[in-house]
Amino acid sequence: MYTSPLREPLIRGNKNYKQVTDDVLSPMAGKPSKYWYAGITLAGIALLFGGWATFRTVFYGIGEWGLNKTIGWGWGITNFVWWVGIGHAGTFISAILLLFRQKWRTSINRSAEAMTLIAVMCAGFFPLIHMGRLLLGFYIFPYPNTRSLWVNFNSPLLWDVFAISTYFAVSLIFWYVGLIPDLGTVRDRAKTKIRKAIYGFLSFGWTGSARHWSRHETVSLILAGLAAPLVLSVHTIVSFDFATSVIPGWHTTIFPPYFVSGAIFSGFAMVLTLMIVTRKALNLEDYITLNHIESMNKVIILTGSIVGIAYLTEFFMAWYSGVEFETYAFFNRAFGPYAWAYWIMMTCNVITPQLFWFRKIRRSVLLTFIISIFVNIGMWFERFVIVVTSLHRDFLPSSWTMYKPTVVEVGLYVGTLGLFFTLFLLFIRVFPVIAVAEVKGVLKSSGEQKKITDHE
Amino acid sequence: MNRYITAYYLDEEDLLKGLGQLKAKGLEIMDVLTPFPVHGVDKALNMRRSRLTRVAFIAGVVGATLGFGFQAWVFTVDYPINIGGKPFFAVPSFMPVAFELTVLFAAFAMVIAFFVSNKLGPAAKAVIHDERITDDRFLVVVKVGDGEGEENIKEIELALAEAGAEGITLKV
Amino acid sequence: MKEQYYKSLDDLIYDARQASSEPDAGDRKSILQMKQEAKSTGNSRRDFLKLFGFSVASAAIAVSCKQPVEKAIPFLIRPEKIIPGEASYFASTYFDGIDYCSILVKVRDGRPIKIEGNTMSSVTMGGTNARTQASVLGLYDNKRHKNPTYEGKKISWDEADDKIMLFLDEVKKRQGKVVILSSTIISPSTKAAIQEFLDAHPGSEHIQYDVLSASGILKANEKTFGKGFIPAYDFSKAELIVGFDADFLGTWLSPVEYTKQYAKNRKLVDGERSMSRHIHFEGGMSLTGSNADERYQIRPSQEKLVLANLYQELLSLNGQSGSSVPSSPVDVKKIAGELSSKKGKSLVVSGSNDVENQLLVNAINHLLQNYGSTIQTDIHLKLRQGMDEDMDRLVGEMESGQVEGLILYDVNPAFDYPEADRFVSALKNIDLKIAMPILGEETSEHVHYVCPDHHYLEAWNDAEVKTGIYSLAQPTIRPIFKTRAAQESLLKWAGNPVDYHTYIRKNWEENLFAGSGETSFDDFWNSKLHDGIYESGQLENGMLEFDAGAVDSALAQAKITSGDDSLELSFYTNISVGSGKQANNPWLQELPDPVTKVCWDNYAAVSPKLAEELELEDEQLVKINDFGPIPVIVQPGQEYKTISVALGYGRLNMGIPDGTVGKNAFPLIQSSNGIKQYHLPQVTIEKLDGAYQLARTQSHHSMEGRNLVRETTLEDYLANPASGNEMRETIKAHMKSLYAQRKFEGFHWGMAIDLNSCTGCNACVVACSAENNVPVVGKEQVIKAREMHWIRIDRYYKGDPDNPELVRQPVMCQHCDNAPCENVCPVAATTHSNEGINQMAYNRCIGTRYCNNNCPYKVRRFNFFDYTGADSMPGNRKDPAEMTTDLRRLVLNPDVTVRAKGVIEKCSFCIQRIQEKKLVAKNENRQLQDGEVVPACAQSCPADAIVFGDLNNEESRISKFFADERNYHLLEELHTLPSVGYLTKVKNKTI
Amino acid sequence: MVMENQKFILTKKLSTLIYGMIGIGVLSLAVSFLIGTGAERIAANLLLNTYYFLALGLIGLFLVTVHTIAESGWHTSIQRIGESMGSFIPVAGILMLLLFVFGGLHLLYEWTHEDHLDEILLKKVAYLNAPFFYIRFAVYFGVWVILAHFIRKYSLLLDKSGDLKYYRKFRIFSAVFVVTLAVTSVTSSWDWLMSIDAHWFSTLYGWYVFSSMLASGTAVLIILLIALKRMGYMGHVNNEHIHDLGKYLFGFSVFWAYLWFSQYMLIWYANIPEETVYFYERHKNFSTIFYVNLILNFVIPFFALMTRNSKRGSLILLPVSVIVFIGHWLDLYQLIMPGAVGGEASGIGIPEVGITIGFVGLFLFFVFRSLAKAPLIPKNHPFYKESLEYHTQY
Repeated sequence: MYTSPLREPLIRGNKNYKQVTDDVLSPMAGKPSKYWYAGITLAGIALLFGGWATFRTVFYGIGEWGLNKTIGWGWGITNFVWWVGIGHAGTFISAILLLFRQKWRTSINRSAEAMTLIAVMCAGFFPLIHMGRLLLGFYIFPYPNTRSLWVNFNSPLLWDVFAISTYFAVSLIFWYVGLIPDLGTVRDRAKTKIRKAIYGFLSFGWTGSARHWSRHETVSLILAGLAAPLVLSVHTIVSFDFATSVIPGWHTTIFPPYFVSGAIFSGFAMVLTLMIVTRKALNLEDYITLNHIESMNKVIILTGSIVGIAYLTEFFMAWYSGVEFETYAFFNRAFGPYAWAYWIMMTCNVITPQLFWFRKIRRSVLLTFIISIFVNIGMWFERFVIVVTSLHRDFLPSSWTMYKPTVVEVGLYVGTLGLFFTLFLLFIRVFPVIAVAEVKGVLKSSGEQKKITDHE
Repeated sequence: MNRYITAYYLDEEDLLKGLGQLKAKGLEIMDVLTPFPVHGVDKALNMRRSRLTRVAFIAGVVGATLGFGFQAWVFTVDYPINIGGKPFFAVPSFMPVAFELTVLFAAFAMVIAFFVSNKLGPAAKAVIHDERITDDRFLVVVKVGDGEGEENIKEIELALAEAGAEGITLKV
Repeated sequence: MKEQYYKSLDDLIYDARQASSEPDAGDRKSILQMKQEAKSTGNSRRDFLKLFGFSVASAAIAVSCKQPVEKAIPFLIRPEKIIPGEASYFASTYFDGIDYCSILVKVRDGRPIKIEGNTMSSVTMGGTNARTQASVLGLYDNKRHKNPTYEGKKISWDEADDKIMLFLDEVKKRQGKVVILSSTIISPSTKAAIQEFLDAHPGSEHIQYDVLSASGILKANEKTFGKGFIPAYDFSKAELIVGFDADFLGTWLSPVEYTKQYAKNRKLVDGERSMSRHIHFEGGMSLTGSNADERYQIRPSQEKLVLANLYQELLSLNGQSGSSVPSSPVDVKKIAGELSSKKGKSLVVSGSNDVENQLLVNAINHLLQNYGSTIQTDIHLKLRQGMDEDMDRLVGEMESGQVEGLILYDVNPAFDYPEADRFVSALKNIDLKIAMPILGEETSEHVHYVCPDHHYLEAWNDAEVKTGIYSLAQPTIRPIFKTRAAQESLLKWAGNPVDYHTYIRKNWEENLFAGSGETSFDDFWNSKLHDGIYESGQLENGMLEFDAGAVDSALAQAKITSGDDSLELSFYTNISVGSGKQANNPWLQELPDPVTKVCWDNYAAVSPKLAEELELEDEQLVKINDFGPIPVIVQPGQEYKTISVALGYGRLNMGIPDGTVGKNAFPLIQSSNGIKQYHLPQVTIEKLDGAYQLARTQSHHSMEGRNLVRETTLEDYLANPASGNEMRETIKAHMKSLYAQRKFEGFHWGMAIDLNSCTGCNACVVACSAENNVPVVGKEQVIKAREMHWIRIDRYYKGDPDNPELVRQPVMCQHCDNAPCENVCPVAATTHSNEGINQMAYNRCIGTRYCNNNCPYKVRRFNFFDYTGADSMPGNRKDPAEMTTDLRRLVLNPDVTVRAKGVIEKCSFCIQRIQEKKLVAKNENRQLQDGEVVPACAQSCPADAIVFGDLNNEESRISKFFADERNYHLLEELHTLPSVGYLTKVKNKTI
Repeated sequence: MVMENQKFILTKKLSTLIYGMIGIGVLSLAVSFLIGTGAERIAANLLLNTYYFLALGLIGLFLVTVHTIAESGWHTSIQRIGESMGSFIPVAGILMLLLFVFGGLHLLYEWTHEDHLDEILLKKVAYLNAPFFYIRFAVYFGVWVILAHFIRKYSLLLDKSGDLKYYRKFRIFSAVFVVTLAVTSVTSSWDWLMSIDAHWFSTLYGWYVFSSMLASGTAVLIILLIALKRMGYMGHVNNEHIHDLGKYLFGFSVFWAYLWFSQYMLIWYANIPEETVYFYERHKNFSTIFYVNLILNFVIPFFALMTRNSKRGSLILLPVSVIVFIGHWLDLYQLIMPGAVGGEASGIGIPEVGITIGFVGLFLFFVFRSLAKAPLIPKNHPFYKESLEYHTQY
């Protein structure tokens, strides 16, 4: 297929198919490095911290958190939305970029999807733990019971239950269906019997038959078609949690697309953070190239700018509405007691990503890494600003309060970070971090070797 | 007793060329095993477009109907409750869950159909003709019937060789 | 008949309306009918319960008192109507030495659980205050004395009596002096008992000691009328009220009575077009001052100057001339003019304990011809009879060894006597010291015998609060501990071992029956006991003559100076803790002050200007003279150089379990001419290092220009009844909904709050806590803004922080018909009833707090911890105020679920009361009457500010309130359609 | 057969048709006045059509620029159509300016009635006042026209010389245009459309209008492409390109429905009068259009374009595109009319149909004129060859 000379190769180093297989699968063989052990130890400690915080919350109650009569949601829901947002990149990359035929997605979709699944797990933890009566949490499911009670289908929180679980389930099967051929590759290259048996089981009997491939592609495509609106719907429904309310700063119609955009924004930032480390650690620089990083940075500018426009729109409308509560809520955001959080959010989310307009910065691994962390921080603060500053001063000044997290809340957050990194570190040990078959599929059209032959 | 003749290519472009030649000779190719999807193989093998999309569509319709219908039934028939003064038949409120169930049903039905139609699954056993299929080899499988004589087999092997295939082997 | 499932109680109990309109009503079984059938068929379980309920065994078991159950019915009166599971109400009297209230006691299964106002009393007229409401909790206080003791050791009553009587006999032989030191006694029978004791022990004396003294008034009246008494004030007759540091709506003399009277004259409903005008002078911001139409800030020491000026102005307006006085810090010319135009229709009162001040007040009232109209001298208020000098004299006598025996009855001078140390050391000179307290207190530590008295809910008693106005108190539970009525003890020691019940009966038969005109004493007694009150109509001996000469001569001697510029300390008591008597009552400790919104502590209130000068901020620790460290509250409206500190705090081991709440300011009180003065001039304040966290339920004090409390002036109101509420029409015109409004077929409950009546006294808050088992969460949780009150009184300052106006607004669940909270609950734990009530199903709640977030009124409360012990996990209870001990739990209302950890709760419009009254009406086969259902808050309100009823009934009072042009809904522009309405606040002021 | 230097020639027949349409428009306008149609209604119709066709122009240019910066290969082949659509932007600007200056502003916008502004509108005077309105108007059109000019200029220069330096300039201007449009499309929709219902506000409004125009613009692009193909041009465009445009139409229709639902559901749910008043009016007096809008713009394209084949040929795609084109005209109608004209005075009759036909003619006139000015195929575009070889498996 003809490719314009302007296009840069997506896979460097003049690879052939065998090399691709070896490069991607090699980290799975052999012993983990000491960095890996250090990482998983740190993550494990964080996880223990989270376990302790979970115990305190469940046993003693939500009073262990810094919430009060006015502020019913604090770090818990902030973290929930943050994690869900992060959990948007993977499916976005594999579904929407697939539909848009962006070939660069092939090198990163596998780990981005894994990251998505783990992030959604971390996210799902918070709505559970934030319940005052976690042990009765099953009330949320519409199951037949002796009281003939169902659930409230009007509640966005209930929609969340359906959205998050559907999202997790569909993302999981999407990820796994994509993984099956690669698991076949792992199986066929397994040295030990146990590995062969395990991967044989996991690979579901994959043979690489043309018929399988044909249906596999159809399934991938339709799943992408389903996952694309799904990924939009999830953060849309998360945004409904806030937007359906009457609370100034929460109730605003722009939330659905703006949340989705913010989610992709933060998701890409997290993918960048992880990938920049992973490509270095696993020697995958030929697969996750500067072009990949640049492409992701472009998505970051796009979504970051959309988020920025949404911030400004909200701010303008708060004034334009002529509604005193709205106007005050936004004035309070920018100049009230939590103004610092607002300006951190503004700086990290609106200003820093604009640096990516410069090609030099876009292609600088170090700067990208730093900015991606900034975006992660900024997006956390965005949720914090939305959740806390809207609640802490709403309609009746008599009830205005302040909120400060406790060590238990910090513990829960750190705990999910621990869970996230633990699972991610395990993932890179047991699964191929790059979609081998998909990369091979674009190797000819987008690999370096093709370029060379073309220009000869 | 089925017998197969397998031969492999090292490059998908050679494979496609070879398949073209074999097809021209009227050789019936049972299957082609590749490490990644090679476009054009489906045409060479005269494969039909997959009907998995229909499964997805039907399941999606079922999911949507079920999702919307269940909510409507609960709120209007089974146990109508005044919640915030909202109408019992609160269509906008039913949309999110109905949508999620549509996607859930469609996705799962299709993936299940995919596994079933491909006979893939946790317990499925793979017939591994060559372990390098999943790495860098493009394998062509030609089925040889019970009644086929050695001559025919030779002929097939020759045709394969002419089409540039390597490692031609007869498997039982 | 088709089998049907009941989805709610409403299905089961179809309401009385339908029943009465349907002919076949009798065919259906109501829950009550079924109940009665079960009764007649002799259900053994029910019988058991009945006995169990009657026996008060629960109470006895709970406190592990091994009293044998001797009687099936503990009530010593005719059991009128007792059904297990149904409450009985007994009329009684609350008097704690300071506050008086005629009450009804709600008794469930042998346990008094709630105090309600007695509407038959002409004094309190069904009103209560916070302390009265909270007093029921004192019954179940583990810090009560549980049996007589001798020097801390448990002894039996017989032993105590023997020893005490032995000693008393010896003293009697020597003609030694025994003193009974009590708080003011308003009980005629108790007085008789004391007299009997005094008669039996010649040379003995009875001294009344008031913590909060009114000696100034008594002395002044002695001078002007020749008799030391407190007259009957009638605020309802006063069109112009001028108050000087008299917190008559909160703590001064008879606040419930005065609030009733005051509120009556502030209402602009039912066609009323006029209201009283209230001008107030004070140093600190009091509850009363904050309700005034005009408020002037003066230092306590300036009061005399202002009064003298006012007097002079009035004299000159009257064409008389007086002596010249230094000019007043406040221009009183206008006020004098107003007053003189309201002769006989005005009232000037002062809370000062300075005789000269009170003389001036008397002179002013005399000049204004208020005696005989707003002030009656032929009816005396019997509260606060103590003379400070008597107490001082006693301490002197004790020190010099003249007193051999001291019986302390309902007093705690070791805590609240200014020179408590002196008193305690003087106690050492006494040979026999007996205390008859209810609760453990500081003084009993220093006595020989503690002979504990009954809690008032366990005891018989009577009271004459005002001349000719009697009330009775009857036991509503058998004594929980081995206590004995103090009167019985005294009578026994006087050699008349009679039970007090008999004694009262005899006393009434001899002294009151005659004038009643009834024929049978039993009938008389039973009817008075039923009513709780007896108003004989008898007066004191004629109107007393005002001696103007005495005033003039006294004033001629008075030193009236313009004073210096030094700081002054002003002492006050607040509506919750008061004098400190109920300091161990968690409901009261957690009750936010109506002005500062602080609870669980006292503090020094300073003016914003002073705070700026001294660089003080809220919670900064300071020292005032030697008093401190105490945290500061910067109080808008505080007089520049006045610092206010609440009394009644700092009791040892009272309050938070075994802790001390606040700082005791009593030792700072000084006397002038033998009379305690509740202010201290010339103090110094010193800023200390560090801060002290105060628990404050409201941290933002401005309305931010929002239309939350809508206000107008009387003038504007008369011109346009909707004034201040003009936006309502605009808002109503824009009320567009995207779906049809639901109709409520049967009842549609609603509540209206007249902001003009509400004084902010907080009685409703305690009443609600008692009725609905609202947990007490303790100081630490209040600091974290987690108080649980279902009703709160929002307070906002307006205008200049140095001299702000203050508005209040009681806020509870608004029961919105378009409730934002209901929509978002994922499990439908909060839904709307078919009677328009926003209901909360605790059992269904999983605690997402989403409803609370989406409530614009922030009235939902979350159980952050296991405050009640209802959680299934053991060992995680958080009960800093010890509200979940077995004893304290006896106060719980069994009709209201105790909420577990992790659920949301909120105002239910007292749905249990609605259901109860519906059942009653159904059972009597009649319609529910308007006004029959009264939620706890409305019942307790001394200002009748809360009206509750059926909005579907066009004739109901609530419908009339809702139709009033002053009516509006809080945040109505959100289209939440609240079922609670507010009537605009009208201030009688000229701008 | 690809004729790389093929140029579009406006035939006599076609130009007669276009002039006829313009004639119908002018005639309808005149008739509308004669039959006593309210001035508000005529002004509203003129606003509707100037805005609608302005937006089509902007979207045409937006599709060109956004694909340019996204380095999309396939779109290069149909780039000229989008560019030509952009040629209508200045025309719309002039028409709109005339409309506003000659009384339209006062007729359409309540906030211009400075003497009787209520409390809420008084708060907005800082933004909603005529001078500032015109300043913004000038800024929008100034920026759009200038950028459109340079984009077209470098596109043609690139085509002539094939010099990549023009390609880079083309890209830079494209990026600037996309960013500018992201802001101005939102604010201009507030100014011209949302401020008709001056009390009402919705933060999503700008994006909602944009999504509506995006779907409609895509539909018009498809219609023009198929029309050109039927006239014998654009031979290099195959089913794969059309398939992609079909997917766009499908996707944008779903996206529009998503935004519609988001905005409606949130307002319905919270039910706060300051917001519900908007839909209340539309429920009450425009209920048919309210539902027809959803059917035309979501239900029909969603189900019709769901299958692969429907997107790969003109058989279904063309009628659906026409429906979507009409649907979004109706969408705009129900954005404008309830506030500007009201339930009683509005309707769909001669003014609506006739004036719209006139605008279609006018729009086509400028598009075709622009198409005729340059070769239909940007053969020197660096991605052009990719576009030719373009095929996709899905």
